[in-house]
Amino acid sequence: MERMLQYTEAIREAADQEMERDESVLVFGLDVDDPKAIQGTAKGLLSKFGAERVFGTPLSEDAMTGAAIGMALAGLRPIHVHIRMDFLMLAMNQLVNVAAKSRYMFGGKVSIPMVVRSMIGKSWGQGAQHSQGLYSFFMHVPGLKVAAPTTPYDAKGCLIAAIRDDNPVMYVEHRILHFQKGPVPEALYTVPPGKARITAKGTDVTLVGISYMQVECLRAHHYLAETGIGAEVIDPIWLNPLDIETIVESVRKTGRLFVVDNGWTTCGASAEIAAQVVEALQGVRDIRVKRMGFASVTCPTTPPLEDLYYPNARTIAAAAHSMVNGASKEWMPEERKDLQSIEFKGPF
Amino acid sequence: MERMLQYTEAIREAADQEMERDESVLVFGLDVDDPKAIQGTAKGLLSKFGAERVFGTPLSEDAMTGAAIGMALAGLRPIHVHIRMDFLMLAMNQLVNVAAKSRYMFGGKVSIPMVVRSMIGKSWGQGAQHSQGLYSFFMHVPGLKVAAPTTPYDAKGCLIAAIRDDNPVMYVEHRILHFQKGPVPEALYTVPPGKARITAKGTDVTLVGISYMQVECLRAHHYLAETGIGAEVIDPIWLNPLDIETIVESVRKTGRLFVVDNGWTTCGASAEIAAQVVEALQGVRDIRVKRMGFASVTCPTTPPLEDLYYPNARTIAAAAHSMVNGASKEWMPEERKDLQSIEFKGPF
Amino acid sequence: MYEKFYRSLYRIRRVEERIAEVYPTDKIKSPVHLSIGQEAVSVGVCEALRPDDVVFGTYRSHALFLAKGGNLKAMIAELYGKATGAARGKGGSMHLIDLEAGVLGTSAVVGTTIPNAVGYAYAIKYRRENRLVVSFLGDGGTDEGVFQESLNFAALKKLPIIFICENNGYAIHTHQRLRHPALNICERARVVGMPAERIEDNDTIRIFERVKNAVDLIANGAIGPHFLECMTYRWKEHVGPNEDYQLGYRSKDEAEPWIRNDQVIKIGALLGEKEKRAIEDAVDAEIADAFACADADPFPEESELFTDVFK
Amino acid sequence: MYEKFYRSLYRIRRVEERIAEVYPTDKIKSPVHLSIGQEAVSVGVCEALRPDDVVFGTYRSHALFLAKGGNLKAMIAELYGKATGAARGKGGSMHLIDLEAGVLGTSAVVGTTIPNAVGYAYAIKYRRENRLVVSFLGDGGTDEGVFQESLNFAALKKLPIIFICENNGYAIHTHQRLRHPALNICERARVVGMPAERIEDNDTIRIFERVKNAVDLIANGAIGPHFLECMTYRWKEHVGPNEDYQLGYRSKDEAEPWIRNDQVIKIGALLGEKEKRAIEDAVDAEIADAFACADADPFPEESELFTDVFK
Ligand SMILES: Cc1ncc(C[n+]2csc(CCOP(=O)(O)OP(=O)(O)O)c2C)c(N)n1
Ligand SMILES: Cc1ncc(C[n+]2csc(CCOP(=O)(O)OP(=O)(O)O)c2C)c(N)n1
Ligand SMILES: [Mg+2]
Ligand SMILES: [Mg+2]
Repeated sequence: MERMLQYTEAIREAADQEMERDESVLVFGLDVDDPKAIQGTAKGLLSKFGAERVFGTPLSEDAMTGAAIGMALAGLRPIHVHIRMDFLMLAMNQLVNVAAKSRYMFGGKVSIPMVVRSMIGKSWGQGAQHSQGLYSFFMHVPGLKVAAPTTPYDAKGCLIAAIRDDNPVMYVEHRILHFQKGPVPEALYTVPPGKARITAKGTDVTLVGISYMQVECLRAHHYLAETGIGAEVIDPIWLNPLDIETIVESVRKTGRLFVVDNGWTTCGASAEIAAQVVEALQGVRDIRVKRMGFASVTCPTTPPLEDLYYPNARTIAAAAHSMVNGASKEWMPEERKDLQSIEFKGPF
Repeated sequence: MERMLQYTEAIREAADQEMERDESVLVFGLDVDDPKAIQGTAKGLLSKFGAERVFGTPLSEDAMTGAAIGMALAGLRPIHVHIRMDFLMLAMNQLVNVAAKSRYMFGGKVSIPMVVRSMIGKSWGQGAQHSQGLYSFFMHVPGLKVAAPTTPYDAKGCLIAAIRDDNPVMYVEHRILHFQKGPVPEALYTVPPGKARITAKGTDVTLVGISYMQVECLRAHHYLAETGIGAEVIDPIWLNPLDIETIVESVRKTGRLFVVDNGWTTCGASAEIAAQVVEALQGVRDIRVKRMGFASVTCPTTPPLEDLYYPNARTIAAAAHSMVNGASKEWMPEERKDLQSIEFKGPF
Repeated sequence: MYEKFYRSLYRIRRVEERIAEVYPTDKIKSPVHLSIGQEAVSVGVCEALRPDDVVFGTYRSHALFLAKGGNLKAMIAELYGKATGAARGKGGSMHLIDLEAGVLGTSAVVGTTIPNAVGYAYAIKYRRENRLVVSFLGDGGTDEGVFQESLNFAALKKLPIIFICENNGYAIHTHQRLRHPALNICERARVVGMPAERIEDNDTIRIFERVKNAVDLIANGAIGPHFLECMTYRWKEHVGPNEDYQLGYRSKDEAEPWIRNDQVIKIGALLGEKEKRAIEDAVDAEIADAFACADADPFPEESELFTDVFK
Repeated sequence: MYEKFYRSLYRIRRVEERIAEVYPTDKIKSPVHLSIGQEAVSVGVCEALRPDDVVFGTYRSHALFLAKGGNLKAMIAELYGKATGAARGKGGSMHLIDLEAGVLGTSAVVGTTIPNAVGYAYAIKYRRENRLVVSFLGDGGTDEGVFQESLNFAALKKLPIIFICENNGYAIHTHQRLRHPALNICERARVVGMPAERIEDNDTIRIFERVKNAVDLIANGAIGPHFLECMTYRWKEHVGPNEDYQLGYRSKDEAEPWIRNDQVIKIGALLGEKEKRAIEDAVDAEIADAFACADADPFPEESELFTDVFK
């Protein structure tokens, strides 16, 4: 029988096994060594590997990111952990101006094998500054790889691939995905950069769901099935390098691209995917394109507005339905218990 | 006769006149008060308005951006100047997490009337860390306006509009545009957010040129005219709010959208414009879409590679030509003296 | 004076205890960082301020908000996500604001309001106004580079600002000892030439007096920033309504002296029993009313999702 | 010892003078931040280092690169944008590197290499290697928050690193006086418990001795970071080959004592005339050769535009 693990446990195991395998791997960041160990993703690592390899830091995101780069220059493979992606805004100078550029601007003389883990928050009033999915920034800048695994299987495989990669990898987690359970082999394996996965088959519309929105897209697939619409769902897994071919092939078949992102649409991952698919299929076949993401506002904390702020399975299904059947045929599925979102309960 | 001013002088005049008009306007940032006065854009302001209203700062981009926000909260209208856009990576936390969000997350109780001026560098080996056009970051985040004027006229009008705007405005300059001369009225006027300009008429292809690439697009228009191709050139001027209607209307006519950006294409302004135009015209007419921007690499310093890194009038014209006439008919215009780029001479 | 102090201390304590009681009902779908045990700092500081002085705080600012005179109903409604909230339900517990009371805003990203406060102080000086800014920060906030940058600029420009470092020993579960080579936050202020002092005992009156002294100095034109490190202690978990001694990162023993020095009790003891009771009754009624209102108030309309991105 | 010092000082001076001479021909299409006048710091420090010690620097690092043993031909070729350059022509003057010589990289954004150096030092300690890192920074670099964050962490973890603040008084045209309330950079290091000293006179030998002392302390296991502020002076403009006294932000008078104390002349005077001449001749020939090679070397192939984004 397949071994089932929670997403957080898959991350923990990947780090644990890689640290066992390779002395140059270390984990640090605010609170990785505290009793909560970043939702358990770093649990037990301190006692197993010691305080030189697993350590909490002062609140100094800028310097600690710079330090991670310095460690990588010296041949270590640091995993730098941030409990919120929002906090990476303090580290942008080192990420964009140094990590992404060092190899190129030094003519290939160095490489920066570092992993930056960060989490996207959602719900329970996390609000303006604890909920952003800002990975399009990292997609924009050449020299950074970006992984956004959605299943425990991919969480483990992407993290191992990221650790072994000789380049800086931004590893994007989502607080709600942390609760996902799924099959995870005990053995070491990688989910390598640049390969997307078709997670549900269909011929009417291609749903690309990024990060947590992958889960909502899979739920939307079920809602849509009720109306006879076959949605092909794709999980890009890696946003850079991006496996655009798999998406293009699907849209070549379905004629409809619907990208649902876990971030804002403007200059976001959904804009890029839409543009690339159009570029690839123009003159080949007439297609329809749609994007959905966070509402173009700051994330509000009050639940009724927050509900509207995020796409969900039903709003996704409704939009896909009108792509297929025309906007005139309005339809919104009744909420199904088995397809409800996990309700995250605070404090945080 | 029309009064001709250089771009830098247009900026200086806008600040000068607004400071005269409104005591709450002040200018600060590294080196605004030094003998070079940011390429002359702040020249004379110190002696006219005094050191409390015009001051250099320590090298503390993060805190000084936070301070600008604090001044704006108190009702001042600070203009914070950065000699390179790359340095804004040190200020991302305050820009993205505070400036963009304050009004919304405080339920409309406050506003942040601040202007952030920053310059994009080009050529003479400015390289990896002095050449980035990172404005798509600011387009991505709700709550920030973005202006990227290309003419002296717009430089003045946008800066005045930005100063008077009650929201944070990212005002994007380009080092090469600083040398542009053009007609600039002495009177105060605004070039308000959200209105693009058609800078050359044509019916065969729509060229959207952003920031400095607007200049290259206008040159490309001339090259293309030699082959009988009419390129309609559009300058968005403001990237947020973006006047997509003007672009859509043009593409509705030409059937071809070609966005040339002064930044990377992935998740960039060109991706967004392409996606929005496709969304607007799908099912209305079949169109062709193309994007061009910095090569997807870090900016190299050596001239031969740097030349390849940037789009220019001839490569733009060649690409537009093949959009119109098919890729089989390859064409590259002979360089024309009158359409050559300004050669920037260092040291910087 | 003691009545005012007591009223403020008791009110803050009771509001937060009430939040902790309500929390399990999930009516407050907002992270709450309680100040229980630390009230003396906010009260001591704010009692020394004038109405038009302004404060900036952190995500742990219920106490500051109330001590500075922030609207209680608006605060509770905000926690409940209601349209009547201080931020119309869009900000939650971590983004409190009350412009009339001079609460200029709080932030969920550590250290971010420090330079905002400095900029505000610049505006005050620029306009020759006779008021000042107080910037509240945690010991964790001093780790961030922006702290040093902000203090340097405030000192360079001799701005009318007081920095209050509420040192409760911990950033979440990590003691200052594990983040700083030396426990000398005041030195980090003195290095830019700023007068700095440390108040060891979480004593409301001493805090009040020392802040009053700084306010007077600034008001009398002996301008320039001041720095106070107020040692204090958080009784509850970092975020949420419970205690957390079971986690093992700190011991109940460590907390004991702080709890014995409970300022609500100490200052209360300076009042007559009747006087005290009258204050408590009035405050209890006010709090009950605030929670009832918050409960009854409407959520924002759907259309509010799109308002207030831009002015 | 003096021969080595002189050779290094003279070589750096002559290389930069040659750069300034060539500059008007536009063969060097790269901004150049010359160290002329400041060579003593790089030479004094690097002579005290062991070959496997490593250095990180700023955009003003010609002197550091050469003093640490970086390849001269590769440096000049880099300035010329040639494929034989230290960074294959992709980095220019501001991004010099020579891994064999232990020059780990320089950066155009002020302050950025400080934490990189700290991270490298962490790796050295982690691996129990007996070597150390030197982080070069300007006085302007100390303004950035990352400076304080980096020093705090280096001290907290007792890392084998020496910080060299090359204080030439100015960040571009802005004196330290206009950026710091007090001229006490060493205090900013001491605040995290780091031993710090200031060397006033730009004296190569004193700098050498003090760094040697710190290197020995670290090597002998009296581990922990050290900080040195080396007062020095830039003779030329901030960027470019010329002087800039006409700009008015500083006077030639201010420069005079520094120029009188020219270390190239002073250390040269310690040698015999013949000895000195022999060194100069050899260096001159080496430099002539380096510039000739750079001139003759090929530019990178077009295909190189796309290489080395990722490994
Ligand atoms: C920049 C940043 N980094 C990390 C966090 C996560 N975080 C939230 S509170 C906190 C501890 C802050 O400690 P302190 O400043 O002492 O305030 P206290 O909670 O003790 O009142 C941390 C690390 C954050 N919110 N912002
Ligand atoms: C973060 C950042 N801000 C501003 C600049 C622009 N700039 C380039 S050099 C410089 C001055 C730095 O002074 P210092 O550190 O003393 O070095 P020096 O040039 O004197 O060697 C400034 C402000 C920059 N490169 N990086
Ligand atoms: Mg604390
Ligand atoms: Mg300097």
